[in-house]
Amino acid sequence: MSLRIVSAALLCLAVTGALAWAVLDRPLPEENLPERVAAAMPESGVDHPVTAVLLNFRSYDTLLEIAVLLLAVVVALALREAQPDRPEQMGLENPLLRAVMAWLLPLILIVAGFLLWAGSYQPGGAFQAGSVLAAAGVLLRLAGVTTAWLDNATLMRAGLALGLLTFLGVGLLVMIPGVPFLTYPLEYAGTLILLIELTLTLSIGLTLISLFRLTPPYADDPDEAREQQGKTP
Amino acid sequence: MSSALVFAWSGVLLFGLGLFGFIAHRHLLRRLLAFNIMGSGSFLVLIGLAQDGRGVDHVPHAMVITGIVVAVASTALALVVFRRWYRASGRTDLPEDT
Amino acid sequence: MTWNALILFGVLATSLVASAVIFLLAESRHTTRSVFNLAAAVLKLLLVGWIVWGVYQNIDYEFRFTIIEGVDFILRADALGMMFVGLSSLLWLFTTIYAIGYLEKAPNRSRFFGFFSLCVASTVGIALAGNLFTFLLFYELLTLSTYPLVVHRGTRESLRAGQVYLYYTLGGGALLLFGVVALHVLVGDTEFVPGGVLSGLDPSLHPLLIGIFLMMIIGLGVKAALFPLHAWLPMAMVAPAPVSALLHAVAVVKAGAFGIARLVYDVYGIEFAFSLGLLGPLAVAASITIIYGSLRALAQDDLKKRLAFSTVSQVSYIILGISLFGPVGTLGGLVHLLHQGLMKITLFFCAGNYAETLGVHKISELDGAGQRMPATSVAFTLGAFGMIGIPPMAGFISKWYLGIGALEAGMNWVLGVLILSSLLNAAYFLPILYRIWFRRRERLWCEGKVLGRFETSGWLLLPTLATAAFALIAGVLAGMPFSPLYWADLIVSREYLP
Amino acid sequence: MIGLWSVPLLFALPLALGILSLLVTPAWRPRLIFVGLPLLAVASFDVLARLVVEGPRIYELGGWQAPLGINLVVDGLAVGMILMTTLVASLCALYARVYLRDYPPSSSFFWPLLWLLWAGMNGIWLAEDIFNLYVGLEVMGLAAVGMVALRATPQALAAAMRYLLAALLGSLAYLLGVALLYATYGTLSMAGLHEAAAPNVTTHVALALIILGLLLKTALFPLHAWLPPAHGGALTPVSALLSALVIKASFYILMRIWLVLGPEVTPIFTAQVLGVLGAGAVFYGGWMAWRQHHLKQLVAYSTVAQIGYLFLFFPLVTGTGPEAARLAWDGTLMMLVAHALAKAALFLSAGNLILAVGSTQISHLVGISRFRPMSLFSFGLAGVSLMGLPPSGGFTGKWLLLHSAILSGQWWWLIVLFLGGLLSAAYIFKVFRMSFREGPQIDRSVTPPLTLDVTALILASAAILIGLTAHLPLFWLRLGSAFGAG
Repeated sequence: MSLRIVSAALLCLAVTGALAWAVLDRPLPEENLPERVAAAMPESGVDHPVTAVLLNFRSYDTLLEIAVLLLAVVVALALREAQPDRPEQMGLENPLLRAVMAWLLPLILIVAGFLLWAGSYQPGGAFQAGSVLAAAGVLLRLAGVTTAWLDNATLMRAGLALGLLTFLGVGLLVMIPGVPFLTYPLEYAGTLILLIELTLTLSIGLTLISLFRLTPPYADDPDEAREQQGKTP
Repeated sequence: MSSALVFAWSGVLLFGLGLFGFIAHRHLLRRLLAFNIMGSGSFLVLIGLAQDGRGVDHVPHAMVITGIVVAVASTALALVVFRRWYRASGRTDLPEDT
Repeated sequence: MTWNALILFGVLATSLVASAVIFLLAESRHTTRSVFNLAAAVLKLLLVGWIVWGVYQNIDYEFRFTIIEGVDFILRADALGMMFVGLSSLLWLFTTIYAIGYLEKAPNRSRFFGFFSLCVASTVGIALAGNLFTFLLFYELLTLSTYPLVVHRGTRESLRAGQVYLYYTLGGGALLLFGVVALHVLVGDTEFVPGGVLSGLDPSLHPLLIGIFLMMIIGLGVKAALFPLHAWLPMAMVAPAPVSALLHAVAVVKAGAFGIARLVYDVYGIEFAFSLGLLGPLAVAASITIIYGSLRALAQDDLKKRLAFSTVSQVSYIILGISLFGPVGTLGGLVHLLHQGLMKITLFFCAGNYAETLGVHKISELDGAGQRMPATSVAFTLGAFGMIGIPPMAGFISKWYLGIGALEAGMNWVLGVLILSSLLNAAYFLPILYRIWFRRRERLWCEGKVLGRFETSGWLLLPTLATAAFALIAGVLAGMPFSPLYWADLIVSREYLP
Repeated sequence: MIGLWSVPLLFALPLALGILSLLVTPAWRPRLIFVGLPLLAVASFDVLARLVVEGPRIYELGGWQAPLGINLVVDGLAVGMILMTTLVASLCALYARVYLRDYPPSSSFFWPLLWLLWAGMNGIWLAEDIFNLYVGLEVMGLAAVGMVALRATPQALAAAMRYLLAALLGSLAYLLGVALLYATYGTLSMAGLHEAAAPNVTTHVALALIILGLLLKTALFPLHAWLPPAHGGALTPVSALLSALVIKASFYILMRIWLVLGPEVTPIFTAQVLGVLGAGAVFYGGWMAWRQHHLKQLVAYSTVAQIGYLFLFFPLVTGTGPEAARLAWDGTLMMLVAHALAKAALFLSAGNLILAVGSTQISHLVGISRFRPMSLFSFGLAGVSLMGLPPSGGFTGKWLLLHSAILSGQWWWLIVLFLGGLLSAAYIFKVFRMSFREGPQIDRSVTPPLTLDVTALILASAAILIGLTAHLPLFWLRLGSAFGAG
């Protein structure tokens, strides 16, 4: 065991110990936030508290979180253009997978739609639905199914941007009566949140699919990849 | 020992393990996995400590969802950079770390 | 903001603006640059004249704004400051003329003249600074703007000299900064007031004050080339002649000496400094420097090096005068600030003329230069006589008052220092004069460049003769109003009778 | 309510521009700055004007009061940082528009990254919620990593990867600290924490985690290893943005949290340790900067050194009198702003010099003062501020810190400020020495476009001017803080 491993282990033990102590010794908070959440629920426009926190009370966090997702795609796109890859040769030529996909795809879409819809009154929501959508996209890709709209760069980017743009647009539009950013009027709150969730689902799904598609194809032999690049490390 | 403590201590343990992996390993993929384990540990602490007998606190749930999305995005970005790096250099670790 | 404040700021602005414009002008636009530069110098001189008259009549000139809470940027014209401003703006004009001729056809002139003007702006700022903060600000700016001039030639040697210059001045500047901040913590914004601002402090703080004084003297002594902080000055001789003039007469060493004067008179107050027992050691340090500089000068064969060590020695006369507790000694020190400037710049101009026209850098090669370049040689002779202190040259006046001042202050040993140093001065100047006038040149002069209608270029000759004449007049007409002596007397009366 | 529109626009506008620049063609991406920069400038100045007239306020996003909702704090400190960001980022953007022309089209992804980075930074400056700060840190951090990776060379990818790992580790430590604080106090709002904070084990462990996480992101010695390759190797405008602004954000968070938790919770011992690490950074960074052979590496190590000065804030503000603490606050912020301006100027002018001689080696700058005086002049002005020589923001900051150190009787920090200044003079003049040397007298230098020189010069002049007019910005920065004038 090298010195580095030992010191890392000691460090981690110390951190874990300190954390365990901190957790054990924790005083209970005086502030009762759950109570406040419960009290504000009628004004939130949705029935499920997590969704209310995510898309109303702390919707600004969610807005920035979507920006983080978008960032990952932007970097992937930039690197893809800077380091062009070989033409795609992805996809397993497996008839069984294709056959299953035909059955699975509608099911996945229904599940995604349900998760989105369920979000307003029980666990679920845009991110969960978006992830399921993304899974469908990844499966399609693995099955070698190419669809025109997934390969259309412009359409793809528009889809990526849609969620964040809608979110921002709604946040700014509701300010017109003279209230702060992201203050939904009570009577429209439910609708607006649903609209945002819908577009977010689509964008999150597309984001995750893009991230999968934009990574360079697997090269068995890195030397070969280097030669192709004409670069040395 | 309350259930809150069990959750939180598990989280702490995961965080510690992840930290060890993050420091001890050189392979970038392992370090990313370790990072995700650390992340899960933090989320567990966040959720676990919120159950203090006054009912369910939903704010940490929302925070954890946000945290997960951020972690997913960071991991994805790291993977993108890592695979580009691997393609360009053929290495799975960073140059100065041998 | 009043007119007076604007005029005062104008004195600073003339050279600042000149500097900015010169930096922006293309390298090839020599005529525009020269015209602008000279116009700025003349304008500055006019403004200075105006203010000198005003200060004489006790008009208040002040320009201030707040930098941070409790710290103001203050420019103020008082008699002491105006003396220094007058000297540097007069010599700026002559040095500019000289430099235009000296650097004809040389590269990097835009950079040179830009930093040159900036240098003068900082000097004026130092002179007009109304508090320690403003003083420090311009003191450091002077360091920065001189560096490019010292390394101007870009040779290995000059880069090395520049580096040594930086080591000394930046280190000294940092010490000065500590002193200034420490005083600021003790008494708040330290404005310059005749009689000082520290005497009211609790006696338990006196050891601290002595420490601060020491630190600040080291900081200022670097620029004033006080032994053993002088090593940068002879090394900086690799710079072009106008830069040497600037370092030795117009700006840098004078800034150090002037700073010591400010520190003693207007921050600590001469009586308080005396009661702390600070003046005696200062006088000793100055005396050692005087003797040491002269001895080192004796050993140099390089003309500019000999002049440089002579400066080390001569500037300490000023410090010596400051440290003599009594009005007459002060008078001698202050008047020497002006006299030394006039005489030393003449000598450096002459050295530059010899080097440029005859290609002669060494004293041993100066044989018969008087016949080839009579006007320059007359100027050199006048300067050298002044340095030795032969009546009726300006240098005599300074030494006379210093001597009387020393007797008055009861420091008779200083008289010995003065006599010894005068003998040494004579020992290193007279052989040069002998070679110039009474030895014959064995070989032909290498007349590589024909510089003008006169013995050398008019650009070089005119300033040399003018400063020599001033050095003569300052001695002969010392009793007239507005002579250096007259003005120094005014300062003394204001500093000692607040 | 203060800046009803202008406050959210500060982050909404860059977000929107970030998305838009992704949608348009590469040729159009740079042109969006002609819409974005004026609008952002207007919003920033509007916020400042309202701050001065109406005083500091809280902005309740979604109309929900903290701790239920997320609030934004519009006080002097936040607004000061916003203005600094607007100035520096605008000039870097103008620079980049010209600079990136010579790079392949893939570099146009700089623009979406720039806007998102900007949004993240403005989000951080305004945040009043410690979890929101985490999300803001991630937006900014990932955008910064993306910018470092933009060149896609193996070196750039390795630097980005290293930076990313450091950033991720830092964020997680911060997040866990936030989790512990939330578990203890039941609130994420700084105002709430300020009320409730008490010295106990959990809080101290949380503070330690937050400090460690943020130190890693700020690259304080000895956690700085990721910084020089990332900042030194990136595209020039990226280096400028990262060194000038990005590392300030994590320091800013630390400063805020330190003051929020208050003197009862923040131990003097920790403060001294932070100060000692800062001193280590000043010495080590200065020494390493002096040893570099590549111009941008030198500048990057200079950042490592300059970060150290900022950390003198903690020992000078903790357990000292109100006057010393105020001076420490003033001095640190002056240092911070001056460094932002000067370092951006230094990187941009270093980029110009590199463009001019076609080499990153310092030894290839021989005689460049003759041919590219303007680039060198900006470099010099910025250098004056970094050396802490007057008249400059760096000097004024140093003066205030010295004053504070003497007043609080902590003379040992004087030595740091003293030697740090001399070290920075050593590495700055190393460049000058080379540029004044007269080499072969052929002008082989390339003239960079005027915009590049002018932007660098404006930033450098700003670093000088802020030192002369420090009175006003410092007064604004104090608005709404614990240090009076509110």
